[in-house]
Amino acid sequence: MGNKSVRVIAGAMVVAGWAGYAAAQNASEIKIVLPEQPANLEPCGTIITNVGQILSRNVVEPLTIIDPKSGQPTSGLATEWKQTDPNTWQLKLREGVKFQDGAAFNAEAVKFSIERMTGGKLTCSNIAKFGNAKLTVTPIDDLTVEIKSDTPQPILPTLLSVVMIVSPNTPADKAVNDPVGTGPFKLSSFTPQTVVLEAFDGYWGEKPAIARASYVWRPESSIRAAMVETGEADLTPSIAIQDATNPETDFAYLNSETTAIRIDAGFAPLDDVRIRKALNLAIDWDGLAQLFGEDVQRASQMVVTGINGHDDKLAPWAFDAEKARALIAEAKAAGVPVDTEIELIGRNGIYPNGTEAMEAMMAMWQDVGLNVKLTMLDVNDWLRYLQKPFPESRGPNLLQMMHDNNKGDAAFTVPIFYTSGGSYSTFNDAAFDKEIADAMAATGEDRTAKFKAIFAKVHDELAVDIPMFHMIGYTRVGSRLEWKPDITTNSEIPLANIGLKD
Amino acid sequence: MMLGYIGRRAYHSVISVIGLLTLVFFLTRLTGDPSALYLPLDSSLEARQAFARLNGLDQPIYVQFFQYLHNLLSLDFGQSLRQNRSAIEVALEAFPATLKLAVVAMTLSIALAIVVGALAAARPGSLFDRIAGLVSLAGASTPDFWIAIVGILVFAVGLGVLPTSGTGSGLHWIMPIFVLMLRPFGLLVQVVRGTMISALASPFIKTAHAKGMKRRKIIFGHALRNSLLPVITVAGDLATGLINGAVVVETIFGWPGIGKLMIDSIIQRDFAVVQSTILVTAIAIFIVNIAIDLLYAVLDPRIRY
Amino acid sequence: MTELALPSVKSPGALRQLAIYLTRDKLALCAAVFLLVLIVCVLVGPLFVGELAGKLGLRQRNLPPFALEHGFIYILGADTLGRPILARLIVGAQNTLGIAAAAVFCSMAVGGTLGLAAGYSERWYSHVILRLADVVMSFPSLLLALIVLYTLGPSMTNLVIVLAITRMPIFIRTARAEVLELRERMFVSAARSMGAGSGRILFRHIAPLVLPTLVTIAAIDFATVILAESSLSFLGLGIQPPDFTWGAMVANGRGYLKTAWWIAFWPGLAILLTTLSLNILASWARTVADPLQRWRLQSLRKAPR
Amino acid sequence: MTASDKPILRIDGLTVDFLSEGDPVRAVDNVSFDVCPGETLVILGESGSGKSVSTGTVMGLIDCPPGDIVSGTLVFDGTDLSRLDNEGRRELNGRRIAMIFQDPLAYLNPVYTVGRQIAEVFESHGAGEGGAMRGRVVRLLERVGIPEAETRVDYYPHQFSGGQRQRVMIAMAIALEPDILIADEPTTALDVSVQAQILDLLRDLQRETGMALIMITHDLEVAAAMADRIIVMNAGKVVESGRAEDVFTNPRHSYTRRLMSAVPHGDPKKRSRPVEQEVLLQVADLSKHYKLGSGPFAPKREFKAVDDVSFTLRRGETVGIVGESGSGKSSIARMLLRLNEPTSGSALFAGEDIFKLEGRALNGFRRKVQMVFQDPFGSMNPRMNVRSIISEPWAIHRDILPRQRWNERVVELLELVGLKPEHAERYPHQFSGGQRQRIAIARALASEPELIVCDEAVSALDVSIQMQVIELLADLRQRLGLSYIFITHDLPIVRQFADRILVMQRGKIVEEGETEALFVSPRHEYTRALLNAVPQPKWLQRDPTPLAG
Repeated sequence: MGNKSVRVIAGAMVVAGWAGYAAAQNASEIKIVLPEQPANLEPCGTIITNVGQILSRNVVEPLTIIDPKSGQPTSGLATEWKQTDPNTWQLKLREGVKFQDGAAFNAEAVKFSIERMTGGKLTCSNIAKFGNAKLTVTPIDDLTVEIKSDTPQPILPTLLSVVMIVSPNTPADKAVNDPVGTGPFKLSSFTPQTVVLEAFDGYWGEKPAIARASYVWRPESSIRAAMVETGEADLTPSIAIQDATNPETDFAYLNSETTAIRIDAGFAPLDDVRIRKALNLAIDWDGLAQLFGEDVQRASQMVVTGINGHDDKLAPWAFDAEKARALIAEAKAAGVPVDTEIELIGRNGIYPNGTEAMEAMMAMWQDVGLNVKLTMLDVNDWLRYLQKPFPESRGPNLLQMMHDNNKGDAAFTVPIFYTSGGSYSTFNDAAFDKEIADAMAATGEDRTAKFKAIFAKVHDELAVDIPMFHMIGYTRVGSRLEWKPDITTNSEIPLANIGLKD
Repeated sequence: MMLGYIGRRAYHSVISVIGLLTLVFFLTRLTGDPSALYLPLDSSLEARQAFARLNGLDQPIYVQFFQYLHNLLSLDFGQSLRQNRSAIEVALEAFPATLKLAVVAMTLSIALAIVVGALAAARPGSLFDRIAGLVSLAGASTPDFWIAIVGILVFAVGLGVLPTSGTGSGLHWIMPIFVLMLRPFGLLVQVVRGTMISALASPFIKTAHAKGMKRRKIIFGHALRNSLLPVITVAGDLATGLINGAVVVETIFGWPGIGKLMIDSIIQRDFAVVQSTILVTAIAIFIVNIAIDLLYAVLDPRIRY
Repeated sequence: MTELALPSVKSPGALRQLAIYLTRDKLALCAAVFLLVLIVCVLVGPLFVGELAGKLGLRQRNLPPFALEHGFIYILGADTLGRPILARLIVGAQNTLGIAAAAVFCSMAVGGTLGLAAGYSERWYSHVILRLADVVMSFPSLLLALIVLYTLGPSMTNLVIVLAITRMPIFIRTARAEVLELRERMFVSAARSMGAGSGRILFRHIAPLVLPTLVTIAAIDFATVILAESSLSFLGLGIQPPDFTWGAMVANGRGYLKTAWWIAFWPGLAILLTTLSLNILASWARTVADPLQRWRLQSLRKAPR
Repeated sequence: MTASDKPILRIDGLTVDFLSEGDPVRAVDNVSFDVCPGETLVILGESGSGKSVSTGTVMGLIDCPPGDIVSGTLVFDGTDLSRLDNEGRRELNGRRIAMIFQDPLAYLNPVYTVGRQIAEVFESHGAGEGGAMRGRVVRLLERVGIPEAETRVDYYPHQFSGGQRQRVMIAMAIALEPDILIADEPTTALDVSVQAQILDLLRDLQRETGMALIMITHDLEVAAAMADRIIVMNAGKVVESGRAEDVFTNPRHSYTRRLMSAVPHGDPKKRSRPVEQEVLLQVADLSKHYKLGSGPFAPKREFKAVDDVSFTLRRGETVGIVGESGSGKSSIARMLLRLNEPTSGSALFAGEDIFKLEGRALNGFRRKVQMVFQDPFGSMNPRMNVRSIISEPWAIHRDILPRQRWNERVVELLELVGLKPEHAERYPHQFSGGQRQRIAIARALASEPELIVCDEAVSALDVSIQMQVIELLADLRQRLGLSYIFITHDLPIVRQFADRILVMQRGKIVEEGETEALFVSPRHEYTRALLNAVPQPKWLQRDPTPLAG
């Protein structure tokens, strides 16, 4: 009967329906389906994936752009820059750039945008990258600005890749949903169903092949995949591995995300390095890898290759249950309470198959005789464990986490994780803090070397975390598009780089 | 009298709504300070405290509550943290989508259920009766999100006759409506059948036969009309429960409705929006209930308020 | 709700009669048998397959069904971590049915009692109870569930509490409606004229007559609760790993419907069959309870001509 | 026209079974009868005698559990009804054969106006459309004596009184001037005065249209009043048939004789022995007023259910309270048992004011006064077996009887009311009406009361059973020295049982007196009306002048 009823409705609706549905988009118009709805379109929140993927380098442009290969900053709205003293940088701005509302792009506009970010009148996610640095911006001439900071900023140009320049007419004291920037596309509409961008004729650069792009969102990966498969959409930046079944359309890419388990070294038995190493050794890494696809890279540190400071030599822990058991026995002999229950704290939907991974790892650890118990939390509860101040009530615990550093430098990783003050750090070691401080201040080769040393020490001596994998993202790209994802895809999808086959 | 009755109902409902909002307010606040959710993971403690201060989340909860009540009086339902605009605006914007879904689904379910149920009741134990019963019950017994995804894989991907999801053309309606209908339809068929059978056994049906009326007229004229009341009651409850089905349907089919909004905003701890959505749905439900009572009076001359 | 009164099940004769009626309705018989088997599985199954259900087999992830080389336990295939689905179905049944049973029982017990009170007395608390029911009614149950689970954390007990609360109004209202009718019955006046107190009248005279109705509703609600629990799992708030229910299994497997359909299919089927059986039995009970319908289940022998 | 002798309907050897679990139950066994135009045939029988079934088959109405016509022919005007298909049957029903039922409220569709429901008869038989019909319907209503028919045609059934509803049913039945009108207990639910009017109406209509009238009743007076010919049914069989006068004057079959003897006649021996002077109950200025007007249309007004009633009851005395429905007699009973609170007034029971009793005193009083309700089935919890029903008073009043003595006492009581010990384990639905009433009485006796209030205690029972129960009550009165307040709408019954009678009308006592005196020389005209309302046998009525065609 139920089916009959469908037929009935179908019959009734087909007539009305067909036209609207079957009308194919015209050639230069594409539809992109994202996993979730952007909460807002505030240009100052472009480091939030679903905001960045829409706005970044489409509507608004940054001063510098990180080169995915080298991790070095290249020219964006700023064409060149030089460091006049440790705290001061001077930028040359691009000529002949107009905002979509006609306002001119110049030193004042940059000053405005940066002050809007740092003013504290509105919630600005991007500013987090700057830590607590206080910036003062002074226009030298129409196309030159000087940025002064209260602390040395060796990698300011890299940081500037998150500074999105908005039109001076943007309200400075409240977040907006109608951003106006200098990008090749301007916002046409933003409804609960879709965001539509249209090409901006006055764009300074070359005209993109795409004339119109609309974004929709579906939480179910299988449905996103289906939409591209059926031609309802042309591109979805992320689908689950089990949906990436078609080599023609589905591309894997190293997405700069590194998954790991944080060990809370503050509690017995986790305060014992042998146990921490055992935890690393007890996992059947190849088996686990199957959950994330054969292309995932086993991680030995929290940053991916291409990030300044990554140590290619550093070998990850291999699976060795026997050794793990031995270490545990040894620790036990030394009086470590190895039977204490250890809470493994996972987060729902942190990454595809994340929950399965936790279940698997729990099983493996139990297998080597550790009393690990899994608790899955939702984001907000999980955050309480991730960030200081940690909950008082916690006991010995392991925390599922994922770190995304696509900003080219280990500086966005090391301090938060490993300094006593770092908001994720569970241990404090004054000496180690010192090493990190040096690395942060250093530049060039020296800087790289120092960071490598730090990663090596964390891995070999401290073992305060369990790096899992450098994750692979899967995109499905419609047959009529000319596009490949790269490490930056999680934070931006520049429509200008998308070509059309024909 | 009628007005008096409605007034009484309205008064009761206002009480419940206020109770509801209070409940929601404190319950949601118990789910924790959302500041961290709204800032990037590597943001500093200071940044989070600043955020809390900016949005008054650092106040003691009862202060927040009185603030909320005070704002209510001036019809200010608070700001959405997530979408940085008025919460009630967000809720009202999402409501029509769900309303459309619900109305269409309910109307179709009721209509179909009445026809099917009546025909089944006309010949209890017949093949049609058994099949209708089985199918309707099966419909009521399937996990809706499961059938939804299967439906997409079959009809959109496999056969390619329907769009996978989204809104727009009439075809986009078919699957969401169907999924949403399953449960109400299934249960209503049962109710209609049951009430029809007992109605057909009632004395005045004998009279109708004694008058020499045509069977069809007896079934649809006399029996059905008298068995509508319980059907409406159940339909009402189902309608108010439909918001749950809507959540799933909206999530899967990317329908920008209030059900999904509700869930998203509680997951995102966007308290003001949660409260606004609750307010909107509660009022809608209240209107449905009133409408049902009035419908009673229309259908049964013995009922007067 | 239509008035249901199962024939008094005190005497063994009545029980045998019920059994006979059951055999007369093949469908209901199948349902009953299925549920029986299920209950047996729940009681003894875990003893045999308990540890298998948690046993990793990353080398045989998504093993397709009906492949016997890994042993019979893999007859239904393996899930995303290569764990035998059959074993997980059996263990999952324990949680699924356990939660549903507990929730339904609680809401029936509490809701029923409140309903009795609200129906029998005119005092202030009967109004409070009704408003309470209204509040819960106008509170989208999924949302209520989400909020409470966020507040209390998604443990088995909390899940039961939430589901119980969301289903309570129906019991309150039904019980109340029945009491309103029953308390005007002659035998209640008779008891009062003999000097029986409220307590005695309520629990000795009225409650036993309300119970059958509530039980039948409970059977249908059992199905509803199982589905509600699976919807919660779909939204990621059902019971949390490492524990799992059928709903959770469907929810986890839904991503594989296209590549490994069996992961979500079997638990989905289990839910469908269970709820279907319950519904079928419920409607069978309705037939038995209705003196005008019961004859359909009797063997009618005609006199010789 | 006069009663012709050529039968319009002839039924031969009709045998009907009700199918149920196991063997079928024979409802009608080889019944034969016929009826001629203009004639009235009365089928007399008690409940379960199969009288309704036999006519039900004529209309093709047999309800669940399904009936099964085993054998027999039903020839109506030359066509064999048992061979008709549904359509052919439909053609006849309502047009040539019509039927009215016992309980009009149930048999009228509550959600449609009476006008519409009557009009449906015309529509179903293509005998008229829309506007024109309204006129015909109104005329019909006027004919059956509905006042202001022009407006009431748009009223709903619940807005009419019981008698008027039956008139509406009749209007519906005669709409197409059928050849046969089957009336199934048409007046049973009605007050005697109304009953008389309805019977008159039927007689008149029959005289006008010359239709045959088949009347089914358990009531001997009604039967006598209507019948030209009569057949008496018992247990599905016809036990006697013939001209009404013959059957009534010299019944041949034993069952018929028993029925006749059951007709109440003033027999002093059933009255209580000379009563003591001690006053047991002293009711003074008792009033009960109800606030009406919750409805939207009803203006706020006050309804005086009981209006300033006073009477006394001596120990061992039996007072009958007689009145029609709505006269307030039952309200008095409920107040005396403290089921409802009075608006004003007092009632001294053994010197204490009932309405002031509280707590233990009240419980003590409840022991001494018990009630027997009209509907014994409704007054017993269907979930309790007889044992727990009878022993409930002891469960409530712990001090009456120690638990270990309950069982033997239950047996005593069962025997006292003429039931068997093994009945203790059964449930109410397993008993007949008479037996249930005996159980109810046993329960009433359990707490060793001094006064028993019987509210229509026998009205629901068949005449023969009525007598047995009355005799039981009388017998108990002798043995246990009980007092009764006996409330009924049926004068003849109290005549042989009550010492004194109060006649009530609209909440007031209009006449009070010694039973015989009141029957012989009623003073108040309402009392007279009640007495005359008891219908006269047809053969004693002066023969109605037949109308020409």
